[in-house]
Amino acid sequence: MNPIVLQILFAAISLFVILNWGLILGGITARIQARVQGRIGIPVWQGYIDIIKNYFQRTSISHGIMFYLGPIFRVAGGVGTYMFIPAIFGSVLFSNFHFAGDVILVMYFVFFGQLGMALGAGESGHPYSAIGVSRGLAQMTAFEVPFALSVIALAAQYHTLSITDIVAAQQGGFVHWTLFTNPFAVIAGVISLLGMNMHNPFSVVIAPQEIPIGPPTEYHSSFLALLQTNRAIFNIAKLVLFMNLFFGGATTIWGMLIKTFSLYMVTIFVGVSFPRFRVDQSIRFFLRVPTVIGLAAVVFAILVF
Amino acid sequence: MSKESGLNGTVTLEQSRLAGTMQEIERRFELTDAYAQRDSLGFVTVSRKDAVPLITHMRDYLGFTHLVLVTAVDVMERGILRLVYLLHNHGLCAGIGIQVEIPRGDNPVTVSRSGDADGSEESRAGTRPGHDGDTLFAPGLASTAGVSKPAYTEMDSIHHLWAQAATYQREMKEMYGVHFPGSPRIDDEFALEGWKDIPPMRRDFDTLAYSERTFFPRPGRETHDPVEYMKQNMYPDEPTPPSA
Amino acid sequence: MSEAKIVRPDEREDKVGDGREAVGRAIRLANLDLPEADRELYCDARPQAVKPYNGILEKFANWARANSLWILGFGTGCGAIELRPLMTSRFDMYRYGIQPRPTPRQSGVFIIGGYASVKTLKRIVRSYEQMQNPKFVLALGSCTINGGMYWDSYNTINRLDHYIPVDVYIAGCMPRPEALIAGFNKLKEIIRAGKGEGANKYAENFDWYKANQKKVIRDWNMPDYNW
Amino acid sequence: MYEVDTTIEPDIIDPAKLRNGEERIDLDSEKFVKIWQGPNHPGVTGNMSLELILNGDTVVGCKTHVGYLHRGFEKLMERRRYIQNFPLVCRICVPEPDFNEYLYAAAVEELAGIQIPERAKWLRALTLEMARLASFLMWMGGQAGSFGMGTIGQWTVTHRDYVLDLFEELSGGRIYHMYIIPGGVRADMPVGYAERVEEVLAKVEKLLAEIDLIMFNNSVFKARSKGLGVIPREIIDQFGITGPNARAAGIARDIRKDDPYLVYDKLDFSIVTGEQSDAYTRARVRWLETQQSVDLIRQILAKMPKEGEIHTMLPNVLHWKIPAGQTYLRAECTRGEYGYFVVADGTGYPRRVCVRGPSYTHAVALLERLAVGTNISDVAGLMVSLHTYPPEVER
Repeated sequence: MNPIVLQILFAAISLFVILNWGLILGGITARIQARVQGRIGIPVWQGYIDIIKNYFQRTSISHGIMFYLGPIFRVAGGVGTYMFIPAIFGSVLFSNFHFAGDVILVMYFVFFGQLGMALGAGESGHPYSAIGVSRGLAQMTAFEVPFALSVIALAAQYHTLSITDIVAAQQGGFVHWTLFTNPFAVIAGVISLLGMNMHNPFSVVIAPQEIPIGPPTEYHSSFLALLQTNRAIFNIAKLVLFMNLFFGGATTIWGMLIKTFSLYMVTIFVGVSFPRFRVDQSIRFFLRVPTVIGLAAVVFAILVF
Repeated sequence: MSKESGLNGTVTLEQSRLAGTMQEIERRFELTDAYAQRDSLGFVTVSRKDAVPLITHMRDYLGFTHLVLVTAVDVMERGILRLVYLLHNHGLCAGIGIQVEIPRGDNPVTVSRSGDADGSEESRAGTRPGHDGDTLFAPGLASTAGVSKPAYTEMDSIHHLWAQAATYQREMKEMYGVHFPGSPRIDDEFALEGWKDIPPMRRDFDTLAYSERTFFPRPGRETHDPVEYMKQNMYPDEPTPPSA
Repeated sequence: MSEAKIVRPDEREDKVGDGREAVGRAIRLANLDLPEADRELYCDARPQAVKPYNGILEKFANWARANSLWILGFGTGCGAIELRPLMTSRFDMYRYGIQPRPTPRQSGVFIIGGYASVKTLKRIVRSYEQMQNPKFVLALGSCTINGGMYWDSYNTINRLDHYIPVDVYIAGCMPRPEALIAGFNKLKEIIRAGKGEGANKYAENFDWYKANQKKVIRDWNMPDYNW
Repeated sequence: MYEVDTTIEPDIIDPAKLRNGEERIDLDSEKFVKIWQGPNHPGVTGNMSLELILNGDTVVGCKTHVGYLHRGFEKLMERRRYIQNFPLVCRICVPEPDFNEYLYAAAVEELAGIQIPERAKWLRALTLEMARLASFLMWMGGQAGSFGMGTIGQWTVTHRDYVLDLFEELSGGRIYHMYIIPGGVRADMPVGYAERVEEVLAKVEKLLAEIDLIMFNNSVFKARSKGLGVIPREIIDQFGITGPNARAAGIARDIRKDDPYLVYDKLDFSIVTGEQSDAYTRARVRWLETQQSVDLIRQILAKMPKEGEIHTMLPNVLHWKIPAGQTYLRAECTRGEYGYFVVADGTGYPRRVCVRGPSYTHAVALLERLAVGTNISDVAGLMVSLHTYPPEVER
């Protein structure tokens, strides 16, 4: 078979696996969150039912072409992020379309979806959407700073912009993980992951109380189902990226599942125990301590490696 | 001094905590009636023109700084509306209800736009930007700006004394048809929307008839007069018991 | 369209009393007199009944709908107070697949929490119309059935099903969370049986519902159908 | 006369210009956005709506719209006999209906000259304190939830449910108890009730300690609530502010202490006050009052006479005519001064019943004043921190 066709087939399979893992992880973490709150929580498979139901809604309202394109961009962002990250080191099936400069492309894709969403949500004309979009973009710009700094630190440390090479450099026992070789970069990166995941305390963008519910206010039916599908993929794509950059990647599927799960638990534990920042407060937060830590990581990487 | 003692209470005004206050206001204002309901509550009746000066005096000089409520009692049989301003003195821990009787007004009169009627500096200053809605929130405002609701009678506003008085006055305009010229947002709807009937709290408004006329009563609901129904079911043979 | 006649639902059989002739008159859509340019601001599209899918596909869809009930977070009356225990750990409705959503666009179940005053009814109608088909209505408390405590009040409606289609009534004042869960289970049964067609019923009897709503809501300053 | 607020610091326009009138809030200038928060909004307590004018993220104009819950109570009460009204009054305020029951019953008793037995007084005080506890627990969840801390809400509402179970055991009703009736109370305490109350109180105390740890010591909660919605001391009387909202400003006023009703003069407690008068202080005052309420329930159970009548014999209530007169009675509910003004005209029906809920001023005049100048994200938190409850406003 033509190698590129085979690669596309493999990428599709890995995307399917990731989608399912994303939905199940959502269910599992919701149940863990519920345990903290003293509840039983949703069934693990609730995510599937919600998506099916939303695809089966009989009517949907359009607000113009951009409104359609918003979720499409979002999905393109989510799928694109994942497509360029090698999910499992050394596996042909899960290597996706990795190439020499993929970390830069992935950084772009992480934010692409939000921009597309902003256009679509703006088109809906709902003031809550507009407020949510402005909050989302402002906060996004803020958490991009520490994230970019930690990626720069990694590039300086490993002298590469390829995720595969970064993972390769971390092989051979956990002491080689970035977590131990450059802890500053990991701290800055994980804090910006909290912002990226939009859980508390950085959830003001989609908060129900402080103007419900941000950008997706007007999205419903199959639009919403598309966004939910994307959420499952994108969540895992981000986790896989961070796993690759900071926690030594994964060589088996089980390693990948365990590492992404543990990484997501950080977000969940912070999420259940904090209220949320206002958007100006979260911007101030990201531009202070995490940025300084990110700078320290860059300096550390340049000096040490 | 006490012209009429409390109907149930054994306390007279002289014995109550309000004795000093009553002496003071009796010296300055003409009270048509004054009595103590209990040790810490008294009621006085004044004429309409004395009402706002008396309230202002009590607030500024006698320490009655807390406006508890403003309400109206419809005394239809005498053709009056009795407005009750309940003030409270935190120091004495006692309250006085100031009653003002104003004509009930049986036919609605269209009053001029509030603010124009009494556009004095005082009433303007009592409002603040963004709250005298019609001047500041110019377009697209969800209020009935420019359309004045019919009023039956009129009373002087006290919105400049307490902030919440404006809300009470809005409510009374809607529920009793009492207009308070100059009170902020007096023409805005308070609780009702698009009300076309006579103000609902007036005694001549029949809420049951209105409900039956407007809404769709579910068939099968029975209503009994409790007195007759109980008698029928529990002691049909006995004579009607005497009232308590 | 201006000559729309009133269609009465077949199950309506109660005799019309004195005040109710208004129901019989034809209604006009509000933007008919507007110039062409303004008309789009004031949409006059009528809701359309959507035919269900065929056979097993609709059954599968109904299964999904029944297990993913998103309720609109609109506490319209005092019944909303029992939604909080229902949402929280004591009764935990999440385990039945019931979740609150803050916007009407995304929600499929509307819980009318008890009495609906006229002012709230207007918002109920708007929110209901913004929800997407299929949508279900759960009415709490005696007040939505026949007025309950407020049967003679001048500002609360007596029968909710004259204004929007109701799938399940939960009686009581106020219904306990357990009663609400029972109501939800009943609703799930209805949906699984394919009988939760409130939105289509609303579309088919649109004129009747509109006439009833307009009889009560006096300052009708909104489009006839607020999708 | 209240001052034009000089605290407005809008984002885009020059605040000085707004203050001296050069800049007007004109929506056509495209510098402002008008949004409605409510009635269909999770960030609004109850069913009311706020019409907000925004400049950037700052609220520059706020109008409240109430009336979504208007049922015409006061009209309905005029058409019902005195005894028929007693199941109706509790529906005015859902989170703590007992204050309505107590005040209505007490007003009728005062007008009719009825003395109630000693034990009924203690039972009434017990239900009032339990209602306070339930209401505060619910409020605490709401305050945390309005800042996005759902966990606290899950815990407190569940603990409130335990209190509701106690109510159910005592009166048969979870939400509406209809327990306090003119002449006394409806039923006596079941056997072993005090122990079960104590069990719930122990749970609540444990919860309160946890809330102290994760809510009041949480840096994000502090960042959100400190400095939010400061009520200046000088406007307390101007706006008729009562209850914890006034006490958080350092004004020690509590009707239970100043004008003791029922058995509060026999109980040992002090008035909780705060200093900063912001949302954090108000939350803290309410937290302390919740603890106080737990303590008061214990005191009541300990000091209550063990035996005795719980209800005075009334005449046939359907033929009961109350002599003409009028009275105003007040009690300290969780939000402030709750009052009933009852006018009797000598017939079997009340002439006028006017309910004074503390939210009447907190939710309208005060909220309109405090919302101006705050960030739009904080409006929900501000509204909850004033502990407003719309049905008291419109009845």
